[in-house]
Amino acid sequence: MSRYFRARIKSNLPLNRNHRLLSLVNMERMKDPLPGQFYMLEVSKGNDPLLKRAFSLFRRTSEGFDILYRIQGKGTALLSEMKEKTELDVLGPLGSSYPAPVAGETPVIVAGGIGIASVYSLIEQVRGSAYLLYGAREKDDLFMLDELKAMAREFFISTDDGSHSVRGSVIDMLKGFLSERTSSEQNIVIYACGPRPVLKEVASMADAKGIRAHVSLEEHMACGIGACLGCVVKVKGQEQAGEGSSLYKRVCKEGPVFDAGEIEW
Amino acid sequence: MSRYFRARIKSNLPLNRNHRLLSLVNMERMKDPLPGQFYMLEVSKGNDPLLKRAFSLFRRTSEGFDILYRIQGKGTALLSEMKEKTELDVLGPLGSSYPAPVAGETPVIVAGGIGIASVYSLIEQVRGSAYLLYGAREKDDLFMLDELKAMAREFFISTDDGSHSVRGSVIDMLKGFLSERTSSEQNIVIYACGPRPVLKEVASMADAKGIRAHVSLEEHMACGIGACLGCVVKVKGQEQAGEGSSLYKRVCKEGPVFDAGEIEW
Amino acid sequence: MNLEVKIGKLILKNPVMTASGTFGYGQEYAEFIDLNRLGAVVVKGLSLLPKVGNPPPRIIETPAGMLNAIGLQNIGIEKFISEKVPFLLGFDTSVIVNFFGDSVEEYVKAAGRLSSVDGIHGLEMNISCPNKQAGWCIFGTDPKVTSQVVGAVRRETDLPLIVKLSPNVTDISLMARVAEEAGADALSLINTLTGMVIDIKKRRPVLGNLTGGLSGPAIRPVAVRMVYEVYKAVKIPIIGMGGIMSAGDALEFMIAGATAVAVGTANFIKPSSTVEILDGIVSYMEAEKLEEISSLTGAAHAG
Amino acid sequence: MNLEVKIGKLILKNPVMTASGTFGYGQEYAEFIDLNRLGAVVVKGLSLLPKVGNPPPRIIETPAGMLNAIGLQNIGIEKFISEKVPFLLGFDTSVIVNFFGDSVEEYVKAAGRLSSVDGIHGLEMNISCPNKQAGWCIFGTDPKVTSQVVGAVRRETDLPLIVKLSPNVTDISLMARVAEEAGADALSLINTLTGMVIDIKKRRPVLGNLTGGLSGPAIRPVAVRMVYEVYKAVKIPIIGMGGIMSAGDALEFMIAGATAVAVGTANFIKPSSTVEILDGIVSYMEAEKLEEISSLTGAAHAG
Ligand SMILES: Cc1cc2nc3c(=O)[nH]c(=O)nc-3n(C[C@H](O)[C@H](O)[C@H](O)COP(=O)(O)OP(=O)(O)OC[C@H]3O[C@@H](n4cnc5c(N)ncnc54)[C@H](O)[C@@H]3O)c2cc1C
Ligand SMILES: Cc1cc2nc3c(=O)[nH]c(=O)nc-3n(C[C@H](O)[C@H](O)[C@H](O)COP(=O)(O)OP(=O)(O)OC[C@H]3O[C@@H](n4cnc5c(N)ncnc54)[C@H](O)[C@@H]3O)c2cc1C
Ligand SMILES: Cc1cc2nc3c(=O)[nH]c(=O)nc-3n(C[C@H](O)[C@H](O)[C@H](O)COP(=O)(O)O)c2cc1C
Ligand SMILES: Cc1cc2nc3c(=O)[nH]c(=O)nc-3n(C[C@H](O)[C@H](O)[C@H](O)COP(=O)(O)O)c2cc1C
Ligand code: FES
Ligand code: FES
Repeated sequence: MSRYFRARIKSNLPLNRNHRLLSLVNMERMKDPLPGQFYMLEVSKGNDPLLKRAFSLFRRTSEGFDILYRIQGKGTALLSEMKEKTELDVLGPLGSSYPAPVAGETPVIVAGGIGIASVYSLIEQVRGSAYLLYGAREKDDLFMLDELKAMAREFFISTDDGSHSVRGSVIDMLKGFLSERTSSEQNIVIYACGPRPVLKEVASMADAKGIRAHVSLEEHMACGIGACLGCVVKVKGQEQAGEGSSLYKRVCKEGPVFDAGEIEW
Repeated sequence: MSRYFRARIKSNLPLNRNHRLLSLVNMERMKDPLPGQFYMLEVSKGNDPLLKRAFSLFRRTSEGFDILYRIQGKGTALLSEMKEKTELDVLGPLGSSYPAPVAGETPVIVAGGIGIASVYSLIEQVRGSAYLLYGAREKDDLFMLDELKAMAREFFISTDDGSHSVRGSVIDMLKGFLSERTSSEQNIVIYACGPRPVLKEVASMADAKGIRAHVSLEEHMACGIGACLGCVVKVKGQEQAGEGSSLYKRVCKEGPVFDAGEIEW
Repeated sequence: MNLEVKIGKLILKNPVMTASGTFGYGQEYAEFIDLNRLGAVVVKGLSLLPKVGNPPPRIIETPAGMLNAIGLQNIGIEKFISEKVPFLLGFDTSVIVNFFGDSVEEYVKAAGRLSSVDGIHGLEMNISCPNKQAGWCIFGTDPKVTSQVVGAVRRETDLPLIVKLSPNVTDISLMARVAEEAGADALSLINTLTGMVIDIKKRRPVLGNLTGGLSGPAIRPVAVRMVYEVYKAVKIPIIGMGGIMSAGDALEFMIAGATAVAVGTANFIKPSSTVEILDGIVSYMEAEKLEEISSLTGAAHAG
Repeated sequence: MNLEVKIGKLILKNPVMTASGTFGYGQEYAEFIDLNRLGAVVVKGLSLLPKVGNPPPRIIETPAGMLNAIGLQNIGIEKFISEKVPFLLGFDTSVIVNFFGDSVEEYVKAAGRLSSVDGIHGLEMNISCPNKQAGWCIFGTDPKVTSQVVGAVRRETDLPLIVKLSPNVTDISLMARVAEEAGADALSLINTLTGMVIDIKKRRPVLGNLTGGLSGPAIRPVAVRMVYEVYKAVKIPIIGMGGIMSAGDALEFMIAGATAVAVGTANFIKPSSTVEILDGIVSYMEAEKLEEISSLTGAAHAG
């Protein structure tokens, strides 16, 4: 049961022009992943691209796990061309996970764009109990709506261009939700994944309202296992010389899920 | 009608464990290739491998042309994985060709291993009139035997391990052929493609007997069009300072087919 | 949209040039692209007398790059003037002649001879000689010698004088300043990094010359860094090169501080690279609503 | 078959080491490979006091390589001794500590402190600091300063002293000789080449530190060439590194002149790289019927 294993592509399904759903079959027993954790996937056999790419666990399957990804640059473009039966090197599951809500807490899950990939398995975990706020650029960039609807306590959707549901951002929805519900819902805890500006807004709203928020961050990564110190984010704290290493935390090891209040945005 | 065009893979047929027959369809009109000329094919979209790879015209087809290749390193390995409909950048036809035998000449065509790829279209051209000597490592590395047999005036085959026809090298066959036939056949002209040691032997035999020989050489190439001066071979001649550039000739431009007597082996 | 750039007193219609040694004498590529579209054609390095070059193998591919050890094979200045210049005169592009010598005297003589010829618009002095087997070529690595040879050539020619720097130095900014002070009108950087590949079966270096010059995308980050540094050190224009494969790569060099760019190894992979890069630069300027290409030069240093 | 190699008085059970900064403090990889199989573990560079490191982004991929600007973030020597050494003591492999300082005094103090600790078998002095933003780190590029700092550390420690050279110099052989004369027992080369990537949308360097160190296969030809050159210049053993991804790459370095090799960036791509490279070296020796690994060192120079 190693965190370094080979997986076989079962399917690599186009969802729209630039999103794919990758189903991997583990060829060895793997460690059980937790919601919010991620994998490093090999995207080429050669030296260019060189590094593995990071992808969140989308969901566990009976034979392995699924990845939901967006074609971003050359690594993901190569991944999107990979055919069934192709074998890949995989590292994972890696990093921290979303702490499960404790009794009495009301989870509010916020997903911006491809951020849905990271929170989907959390939504599965807290099935029925979470409010779900999901925003994307346009109708075509919204995925798994039926499944999500079935799992959410309440489901709010927005698109930047208004092509589905409410026009606006996920932040607008969260603002509305919090101003409406903070009084009725007692112990709100936010889980969020999306572009950094969205997470920053989530953090400041949560801070203003005194709500706990768990956010999942991204940084360029080389090793994915805490060795290279390449993927750090600045955290609040003492900048005095010598106390140094506490100023940065590794997204791959202490993260990707951080307490929003901890990050120096 | 450009020598730089895109071609589509029609098929990429495995012939044995490490040889493939690639059929390309030109997507633009191309210049008619001559026997002995070659193409530079793109083998990757990325930066590694970086350079195009050189392959002889195997034969002209109605829609384009065929390449017969051996999987040698990473470029040819990538090529072998390419599927039908993949599009490739192609430069060619490039370089010199086998001069057609003139009236009264008897062509003797010598192919060692994958060297058959280069002389095949010459054999088609002189159909019926050429003696063909074809040697390979083993039975499995002999290709197109029926077609060749149908086109050769006489067909001699050898394998290093004796697994097909005579055990021995193509050089042994040529030695035997020449000692037997030089008196009966008046104007022998040799055409040869194969590993460099084979060609060197061909050259020295031809020289000893006063026979003309055309050999096709290989060198690492970058541009394929005479610009980089990377693919040179040493030719006989004046080494005095200043006369310099005549000491080397470019395999991609003055070659790949050279008069064997010209090469400094 | 204005694509013109100035290299000394020489005005190029656009910033896309070819890198010496990767474009032959221009002729080889005329079949594939319209040479009239190029900002400048920089030809293969020439010496007073023809040069034989190095024994093969001269080329070996490396990860995202290639090593070459051509050994500066060339037809010599006289043959170039009689056989190649007439061809180049037929095009509406600037012709820049890359040249080198084995001594200060040879450099000076070569520059003088080339300056007397119609149809040559600029000189690029190669002081790098990365393929010299016997240790280091001092012209490009010893500041005193660099100053001497550049100064001597400067006194000999009125043509725009571009000095091409070697990246195989500790302090590229120092070399740049020395060349500027000695009278260079512009700087080209970078030439190739010296490298080696060994055949583990034969247990010998692959190249006939043992070492060769590394070019291609592999070296681009080093080249961009050097352009960035040199931009801070000198006032004269920089021609940036090293692994430019796409318009985006060319723009990196300009933003780092280059006034023009030269495309080298990419020509081997795609003979149409230069014009595609030019087209891509134009698209970028449209998308970014830029009027003047020169406004990009050194933009990374602003603010 | 004998895989043992000697680095000064230190005997490694085989020539495969890890490159500093790419293997954490060893712990991170213990889950993926058996550390007992390694010739040596070289840990992330340490300084007397902990160091914060550079602002992100710290990493960007490049063609067949990557730039890093970690800025030598580390937990400091004391924390290393108390928290990491006990873990490493549990393995039957040599532990080599990479260290650096901001002054000769700091180098000396660090070396002195490390030499007093059980379970540290060798010191690797990093004099390269490729990420120094303010121009050049003189420890690794000015021969006089190099000599001074190496000499001072030499007087302070009896442990095998490896000096790690920067490739960003004009004459690597000169730097190698200087380090040898100042008392180094061995040399490590190469550290990273300084490079930069620019974001053409933002028109700014991507890395928080602006420049970073280029590692990976892209730099291998430069590294092999430097090992080849240094082998001719010094008598002390060389530890070769720079883009080693496979056993074949490692063998290139040994044949060029390295006594041992270090695997860096490859660990990120395949955590099992080191042991696979070791297995591949053994296969090569079997195929080539070699009894002594040391017979490969410098084989390219023979005959
Ligand atoms: C913890 C984590 C989880 C992620 N989960 C997902 C997911 O579930 N689905 C999904 O589509 N994407 C996810 N990403 C983003 C994904 O890693 C990048 O889109 C991908 O690396 C881009 O590679 P590329 O070669 O296509 O792009 P390029 O831009 O060509 O990549 C160049 C370099 O930058 C790095 N890089 C570029 N964008 C990012 C980014 N956003 N984050 C980290 N590194 C980046 C690449 O890894 C590579 O090293 C995640 C990132 C992290 C860090
Ligand atoms: C004019 C000419 C015609 C050729 N025709 C054929 C043919 O019809 N069929 C066929 O199978 N092969 C042919 N070859 C050889 C073919 O080019 C090489 O096998 C191929 O380049 C190997 O690439 P690789 O990436 O698989 O090997 P690698 O060894 O990984 O290549 C590394 C580098 O060395 C070069 N290289 C390696 N071997 C050769 C070689 N023998 N000749 C030239 N460059 C080489 C590659 O192009 C590349 O730049 C021909 C070569 C030339 C010069
Ligand atoms: C095959 C080859 C030959 C070269 N010949 C010369 C030359 O004659 N003079 C010169 O100044 N530079 C020469 N160069 C260096 C290039 O002009 C250029 O500086 C270098 O290759 C980096 O650019 P690139 O990575 O785009 O190729 C040569 C490069 C290559 C690849
Ligand atoms: C992320 C990273 C961190 C590094 N940190 C150090 C370091 O702390 N000290 C040091 O001497 N070298 C450091 N290096 C350099 C490597 O040890 C090695 O010399 C270089 O990366 C070349 O080898 P490679 O191409 O195999 O990675 C670091 C390299 C990388 C990629
Ligand atoms: S990616 Fe290497 S420490 Fe996080
Ligand atoms: S391959 Fe460039 S000259 Fe022949």
